[in-house]
Amino acid sequence: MRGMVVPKDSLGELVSKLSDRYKIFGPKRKGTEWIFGEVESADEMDLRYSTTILPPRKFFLPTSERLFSFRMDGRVEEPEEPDIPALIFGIHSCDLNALLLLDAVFSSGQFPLPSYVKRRERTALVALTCTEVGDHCFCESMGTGPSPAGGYDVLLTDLEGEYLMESGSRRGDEILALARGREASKGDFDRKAEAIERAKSKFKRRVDLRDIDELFLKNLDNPIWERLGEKDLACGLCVNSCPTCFCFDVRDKLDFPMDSGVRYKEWDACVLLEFSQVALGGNFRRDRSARIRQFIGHNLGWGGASQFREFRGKAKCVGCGRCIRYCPAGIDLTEVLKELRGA
Amino acid sequence: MSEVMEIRVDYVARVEGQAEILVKVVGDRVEEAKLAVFEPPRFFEAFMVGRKCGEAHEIASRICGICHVPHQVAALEAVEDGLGIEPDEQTRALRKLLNYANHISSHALSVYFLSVPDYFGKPDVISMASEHPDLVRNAIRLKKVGDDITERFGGRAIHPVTLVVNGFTRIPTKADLEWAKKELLNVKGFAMEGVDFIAGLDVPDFERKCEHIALSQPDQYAINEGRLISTEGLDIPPREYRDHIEETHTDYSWTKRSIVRGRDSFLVGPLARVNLNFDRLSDDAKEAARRSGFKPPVFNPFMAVLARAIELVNAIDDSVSIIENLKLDKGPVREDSFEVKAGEGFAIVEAPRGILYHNYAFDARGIIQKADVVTPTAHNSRNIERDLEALAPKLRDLSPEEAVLMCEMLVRAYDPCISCSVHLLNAK
Amino acid sequence: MRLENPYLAEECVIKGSRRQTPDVYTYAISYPRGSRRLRTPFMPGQFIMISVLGIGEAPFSFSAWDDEKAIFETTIRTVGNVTSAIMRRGEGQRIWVRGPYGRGWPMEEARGKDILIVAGGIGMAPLRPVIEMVARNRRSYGGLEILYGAKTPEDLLFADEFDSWRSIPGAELLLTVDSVPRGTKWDHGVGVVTTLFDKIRTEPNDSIVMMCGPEIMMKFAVKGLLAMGFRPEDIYLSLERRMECGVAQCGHCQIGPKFVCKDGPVFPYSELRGLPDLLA
Amino acid sequence: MKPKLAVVKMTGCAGCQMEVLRIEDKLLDLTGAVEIAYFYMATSANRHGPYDIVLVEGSVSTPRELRELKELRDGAKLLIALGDCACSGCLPSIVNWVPPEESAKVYERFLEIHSRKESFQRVSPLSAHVRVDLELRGCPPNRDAILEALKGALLGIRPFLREHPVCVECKLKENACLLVCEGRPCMGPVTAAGCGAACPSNGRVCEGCYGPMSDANASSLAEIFARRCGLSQEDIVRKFRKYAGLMPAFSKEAGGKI
Ligand SMILES: Cc1cc2nc3c(=O)[nH]c(=O)nc-3n(C[C@H](O)[C@H](O)[C@H](O)COP(=O)(O)OP(=O)(O)OC[C@H]3O[C@@H](n4cnc5c(N)ncnc54)[C@H](O)[C@@H]3O)c2cc1C
Ligand code: SF4
Ligand code: SF4
Ligand code: SF4
Repeated sequence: MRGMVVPKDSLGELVSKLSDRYKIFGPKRKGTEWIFGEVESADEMDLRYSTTILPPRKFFLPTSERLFSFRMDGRVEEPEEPDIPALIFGIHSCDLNALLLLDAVFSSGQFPLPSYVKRRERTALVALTCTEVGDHCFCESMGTGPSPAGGYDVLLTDLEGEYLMESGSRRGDEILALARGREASKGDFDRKAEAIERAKSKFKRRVDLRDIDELFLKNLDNPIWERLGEKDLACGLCVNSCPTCFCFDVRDKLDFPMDSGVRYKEWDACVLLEFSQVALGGNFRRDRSARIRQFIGHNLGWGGASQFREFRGKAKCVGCGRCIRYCPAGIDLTEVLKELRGA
Repeated sequence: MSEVMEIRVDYVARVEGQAEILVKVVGDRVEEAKLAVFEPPRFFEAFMVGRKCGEAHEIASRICGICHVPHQVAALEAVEDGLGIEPDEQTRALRKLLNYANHISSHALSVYFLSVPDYFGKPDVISMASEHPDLVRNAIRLKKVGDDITERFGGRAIHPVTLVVNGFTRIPTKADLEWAKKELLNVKGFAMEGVDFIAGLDVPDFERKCEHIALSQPDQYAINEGRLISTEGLDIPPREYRDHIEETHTDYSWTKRSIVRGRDSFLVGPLARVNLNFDRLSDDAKEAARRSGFKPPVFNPFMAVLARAIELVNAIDDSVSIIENLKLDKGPVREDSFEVKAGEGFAIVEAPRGILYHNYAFDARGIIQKADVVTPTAHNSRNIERDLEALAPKLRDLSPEEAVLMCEMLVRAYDPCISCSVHLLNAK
Repeated sequence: MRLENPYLAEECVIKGSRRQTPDVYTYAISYPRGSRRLRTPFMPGQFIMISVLGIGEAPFSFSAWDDEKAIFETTIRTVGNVTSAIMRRGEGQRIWVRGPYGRGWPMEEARGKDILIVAGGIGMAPLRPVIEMVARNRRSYGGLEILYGAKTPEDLLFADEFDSWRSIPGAELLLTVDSVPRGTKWDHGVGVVTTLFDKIRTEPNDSIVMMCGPEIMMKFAVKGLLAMGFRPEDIYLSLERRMECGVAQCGHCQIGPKFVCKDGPVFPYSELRGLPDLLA
Repeated sequence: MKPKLAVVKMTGCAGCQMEVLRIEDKLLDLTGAVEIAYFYMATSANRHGPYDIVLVEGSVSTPRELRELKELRDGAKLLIALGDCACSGCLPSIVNWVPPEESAKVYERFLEIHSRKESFQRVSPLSAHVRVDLELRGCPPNRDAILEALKGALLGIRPFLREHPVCVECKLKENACLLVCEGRPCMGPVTAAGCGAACPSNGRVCEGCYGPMSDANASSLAEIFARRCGLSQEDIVRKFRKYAGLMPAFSKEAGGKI
């Protein structure tokens, strides 16, 4: 294992070197919250952020994306190659693992999505071990944090005053080569392990995943779904902030004067009424209770993970807690799970 | 035997709202000269009672989809007056910028889309496009600049959303300001040419001296604040409005009509503003006006079209100087970040069509107990009829079509906003 | 390596259309000979995504195909934007197609076994190629029993082919309708499709059921068949769900862990049992 | 032959028509595809009906409008309600809760005028009287939606309009939620999208100007307003009795049917 230890105040220098090669995105303040946004220097970033409003999937599956454009005479044009190489700085372990799940949907299998694959290839990921734990986090239970086991180019761990930098790829080696610091020692890795242990002891939420698929399938008629359906606003905040939700719609849009147009996709959410609507007003999940059951069931139970055999996580959910943090109605999937278990 | 001439326009086109014109001349006597509004009333002042004072401007905005910004500004100022809130420089500057944007959009629409086609014998601006492509394209651009500024600064082009009591929920960025300045300067040239172009139109030769009323401020062209002055010596603060101006009803129109107490009807709008505040116009506007032969005071109501063209130049210039002087040192405020208390407030704002009066009284919880709104078109409606009366005898020399057109052109020169005018409440 | 954009469709031409019922037409569509994907062998029960540029895309089953002529047929009920745009496009006009996608009918598993087909309304469309395949490979399959129900006699698809279906050796066709308008001649059953169940001759052992129709019909049919001794793993249903992609990405067609587009649209009942949002 | 388009005004503020005019850069393209046969605010060349595509701004508040609406409906292939006034009554629908005597006070000689120019002193959406083929919500509806509707009309399809909540657009713009993060009473969760989350993106709570979304859970939001934002019962009624209090989805929270 190769690693370096760099002083915290050298981060600015590293970021400015990296910005010659990459367009850099990092966690920035937005009101009371944070977003991943473009940064020019290290001090625009707030690496002590809890979670961002939208997860990093927005970079790989943009909220709205052209699949191709066409002219009415049948000529079709594919979108250009995605833009210059990018680097996402400070991605948390949960969000990183979420990308690994999305990989199983969009870059493997029979029909990989070229734009996704290219964006993933061209984007360097500098991950961050979480040494602090947010009120809504439960990544530990999901096996996705607080420190990632892989999938990053570089992993940063805050060792108070300095960062341990580990490389996870060739690209990571190159990034490390730009850093100014010393070779990491065994002692440094021990400090990292301690930091992780300390973080683990701070989790306020834990979920019990034993026999989770069966638990949900057994409880399809549990009255809890009715109750949640009454509270649920079907506003979609949970799905749209979820790092692993990947559903989208495909639509056509014609330009005036209607001789050309685009086919594009846009994020959609299973909690919305229109999601399961078919012709003549048919709908397979008309009731809010069925839709909230789908959201929670797909995230925790009935094989959200097993749907994509390549993905080795325990469930679709990575425990980032966004859906809990952002639900106006206070719906909390960890509490739902507890209730299903009769606790 | 006396000859009878009758003019009936049962739905005046190219004005906002629904109104008819009725003129009847028997011999030398004008028997009837009416602008009858059949646009239904919407009872705004009735249903604003019981709402919160912080909502007044949002609701008032829906009185008119063309002059929504001045309605919002007037309501905000009146509510702030009642709450004892003195808005800061920046807020006042941004409001003025937005009101100017509204004037630009509305004037561009009125001059080029609604009035100009008459002088070319066309039914609308679209049918002018093939013969005058540049004029039409530029007119559209000019209007769009006004709309776009409102959209960018106000969050929406029509019924903007960022204006609230004591500030804005979003403060424009430096980039927004630079963008706006560039956009404004882009259309400046056309606005200047526009003055010459309008001055070159064959405007009917007609004059009727009447009282002109407008807001006025000593150091700037007044649109959002100031005292009410007139060509007959009126000079009052907004809260004394009701002491001097009264409204009457007729049985044939939903619009109420105003007169100066003890005097007669009066004219408000661009012509009144330019007449009364000529000196405070921007240098280029003044220069363009002089070149066009506009010598205040002008008492030909048809010349309001030219006054609008002059005001377009002024609005652009003044907006640019507001932008250049803005420091943006005050942050955004929430829609509810003010303390409520009982009070009553008054405000007068210049909408594109003239002065707009708002007055609210609310209780200690800030719930509106009384609302009183008088719009420019209500101010003008009696005066339009007086003009029609004076114009009518001259119409006999014209063909019936020309006579009808002349009446319509007169009404269009006032650019009445009829939706605005049909929800008046006499405050009691 | 250059990845192919799975959403790009191929330009195809409508060769002709036949009216089946007042709102259902069968379209013959020819695809380009050098076609990239459309040349992959079709399986009965699979589906394709058809689009009209500027209007949108929707999933449809094959109702027949002919590889030699590079033509396939699809039978479409006009219900909304895409379907009515297809209907308005006449012969010789272009549409865009991608696929085929999904898991079709268990033609391999059915070899040597009796086949019982249960269809309701437009649900006959994806089953028609099964009948043709059995007819063409008569000796590979056992008995063929077809139960078909529709709203009224007018709503039965492929009525002009019923005689040739009946003439397939060992084949049986039983028809029923919900109601018969006055004046219409009708010498078959009246009632929902399950009312035909006591006439079923197919033995539950060593047979395969293939079913497609409204979900509520399938719910009751499955119940009846289970009661008659058919095994859940021998009853195959074709499901319909909202689909925006056809390639297991858009998420719309999920039923629990299953994607209807990828794992289906044809499923043995044994795989569906106990899943959410099913069989309304 | 080009389909005939009419833009008709009933009881409204003309803001929706102004939004139609805001498609100015496409207006010339549009006139290539449709004949603008009736648009009083923009032209004096207005033809008699029937018209193929009718956009109606404003609500119904007089017998005269009701007669006109029925006539337009009879002749129209497509009747489109343009904006909140036409779809739900908009802000002026608040007057429906005001006793007629009160609103009559607006006019001193109300009855006298009434004999000539009648008013119901109530507003109602078009759909209360005739079949409406498409509703363009919003005060005013966004010009993009107006264009989509016109394109749909020309193509013979149902245009895509956002019936999901404002929150969806708000989140796609990555706004920090005002309701959750600041405890402010935002109507976004029950309001139909289409505005691009204009208000929350500009630091202001949604006031609900697009009316109820397809699956509005008004009672749950009302409860959240009371619990999380500290709104009084009266305030909650005012929130729902605003742009669309007449709509069934809001009517209970708006203080009941009237
Ligand atoms: C696997 C499969 C096979 C099908 N085979 C046939 C067939 O052979 N013949 C036939 O007539 N119909 C078939 N359908 C149903 C057909 O897809 C719908 O009738 C069609 O999508 C309606 O589209 P529309 O644009 O006309 O309707 P609209 O109501 O205008 O729908 C707009 C959009 O909603 C989506 N949508 C609506 N209904 C459905 C639906 N039922 N399934 C999936 N997406 C939908 C589509 O994306 C469509 O573009 C099949 C559906 C599936 C899932
Ligand atoms: S919906 Fe709004 S913009 Fe349209 S007419 Fe009514 S008040 Fe005006
Ligand atoms: S701010 Fe309002 S619209 Fe936006 S997400 Fe929150 S509740 Fe929804
Ligand atoms: S956010 Fe709400 S109030 Fe604001 S424009 Fe959109 S729908 Fe209207």
